[in-house]
Amino acid sequence: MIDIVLLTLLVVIAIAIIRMKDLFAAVMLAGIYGLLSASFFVAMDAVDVAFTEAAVGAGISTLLMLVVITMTGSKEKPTRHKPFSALFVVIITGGLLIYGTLDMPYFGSADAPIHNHTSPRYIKDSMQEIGIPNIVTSVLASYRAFDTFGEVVVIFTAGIGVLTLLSVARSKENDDKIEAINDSMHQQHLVIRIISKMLIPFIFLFALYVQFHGDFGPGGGFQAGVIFASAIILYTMLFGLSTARKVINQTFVQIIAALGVLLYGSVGIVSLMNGGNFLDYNVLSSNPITGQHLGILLIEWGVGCTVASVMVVIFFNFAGRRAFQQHKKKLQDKESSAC
Amino acid sequence: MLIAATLAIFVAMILAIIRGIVGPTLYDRILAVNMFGTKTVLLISILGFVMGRPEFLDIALVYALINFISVIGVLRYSDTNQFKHTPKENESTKKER
Amino acid sequence: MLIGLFNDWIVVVLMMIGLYIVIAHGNLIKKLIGLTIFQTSVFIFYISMANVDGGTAPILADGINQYSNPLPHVLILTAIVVGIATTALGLSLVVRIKESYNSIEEEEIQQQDNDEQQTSRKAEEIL
Amino acid sequence: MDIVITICSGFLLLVGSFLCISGGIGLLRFPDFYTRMHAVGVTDTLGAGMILVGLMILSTDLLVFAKLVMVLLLTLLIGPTTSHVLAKAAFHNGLLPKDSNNLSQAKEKENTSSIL
Repeated sequence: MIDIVLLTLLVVIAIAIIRMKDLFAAVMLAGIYGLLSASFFVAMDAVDVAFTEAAVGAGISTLLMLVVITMTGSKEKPTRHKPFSALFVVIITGGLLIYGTLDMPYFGSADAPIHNHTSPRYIKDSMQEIGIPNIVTSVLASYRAFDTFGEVVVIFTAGIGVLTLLSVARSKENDDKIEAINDSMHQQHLVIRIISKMLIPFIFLFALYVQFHGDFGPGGGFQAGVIFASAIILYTMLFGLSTARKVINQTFVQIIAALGVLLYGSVGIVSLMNGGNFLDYNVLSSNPITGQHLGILLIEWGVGCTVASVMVVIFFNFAGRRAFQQHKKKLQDKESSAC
Repeated sequence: MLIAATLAIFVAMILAIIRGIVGPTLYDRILAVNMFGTKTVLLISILGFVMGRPEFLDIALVYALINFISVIGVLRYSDTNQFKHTPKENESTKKER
Repeated sequence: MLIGLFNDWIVVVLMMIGLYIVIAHGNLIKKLIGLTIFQTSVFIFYISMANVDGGTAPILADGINQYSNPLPHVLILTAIVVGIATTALGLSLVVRIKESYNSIEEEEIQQQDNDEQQTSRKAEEIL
Repeated sequence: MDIVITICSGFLLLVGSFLCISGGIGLLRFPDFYTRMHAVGVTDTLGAGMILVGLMILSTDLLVFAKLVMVLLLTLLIGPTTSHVLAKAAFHNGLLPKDSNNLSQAKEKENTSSIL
């Protein structure tokens, strides 16, 4: 019942996003959309997924889009041609897909094919084989560890891509001027600054809790990384980019991102050396269960480090590009007024 | 009672969504998003009790934190001129003196 | 019994809304928002497939026999984080496009490209 | 004892739900941003607090109780802060209340006096 209400609200918001011409409003509705879909995941018992979507869909992606909108302008120009062909394509595809759903097993039926192949084994045997109550973590970090390794590498690559596209060469003088622009903001906002100063250590602590409690409840490296990064992002937004860069050196963060992937991969190499398969943790220790615990702990650390530092690098580069553009614009204005 | 509270939160959510879609100014929308976030925190907390496994309240905590961060972010990036009024005021007070 | 397929239909509707935004809107950021909606519809599809009647979250506890399917949860958990990473990459491309074309509308960018081609062709003819 | 717990939590939950709905109606029906903000800012914190305390009474596990206390503390900290920041940002950005004749006149007077 709850899921039907949530899904209907999702459709309403999606339709409203189509109609919105103001991109700010569209991004804000997208934030509500993320919150709603995360509540849907909770209603569907997918607590780990809801955890991730809450931090990512409503937090970081909204922020990134907002930063970009401040650089590109927030008004969408109306398209000149009528979108009938697009509507035609969409309706045909949608009709075919709905025809396809008629063969699907009904929602929640326990004898659907998806529940009969590998998952019963995970549910039944994971406690004996891995020794961790959270099945999602044991599948993510042990049974399908190679898959997760691929995902971590994808995130790392995306971080490198953003770095290549947006990084600004910084000279010392340049830096000071950019700093001046940044620090003019929020100097007067005493209340948020104090409240955030109180909250930021708490967020770090909570991220560590999520990192280590991931074996017993919802959580793990991905979620902890995103939460950790969001604390740093909050600091950056309040105290200016250059202050944040002084506190957290960007080169250091980049090295941490690479080290996380390295840690993950080397756990695999060590298990190869000990005579097992790649990322087979049973051979890491004399007792298979202890080996599994050790392996999962290590690779969760790797994932957490990589995700947190890639998110921080992405945000730093977007904000840095924005400050760079503002600086350039100011210089141009000065030149034109001098003329 | 839990069901009644869930329904009430849904109603409040729908009202917030309407304000978020209609909202004439930007600040109305931010307000709607903020209220929606609080309501989501409550919904998650209550859902845990309704479904009989209330130990997953970590998610509600994350929601509360992320909601705060995103509202601050929206205010920080919503308008670039937004915080430049205060220095002007300072200047005028200085002139007065 | 119709309600049994409701989730799938909503997924199709959301997916088509995302596709429509990607096809019909010229603004690049709007296209990325559409892509996000499309992505989320796939997440919803997987997660609602994983649900079992009377099941609870796949975290083992005493006295519970029926759990939801954990495998789709794993796939989607990683997909969400990868999704934000790729969205960030797309957004950084948008920033660079804005810098070099001074516009993020698809039509204007194409217009500028065509103009440039024509001028270069004319220059070649003159040579 | 059970009956007392049920009645107490039920009462708190009901009051909290009432506050939530009234805040929503206020958000929808009030004429301008500042009044809407008043409606939401007041009812959001109080309603959330009521519902969370109601859930606390229901909880049997100590860990659940502790987490609920943390959520409550966070909402108590964050709700008023965001309201304050929002109102300040809107006012600085030149958004005036709907019935703002008196206020804008007052502002003008202030400006002229400061120029003088």
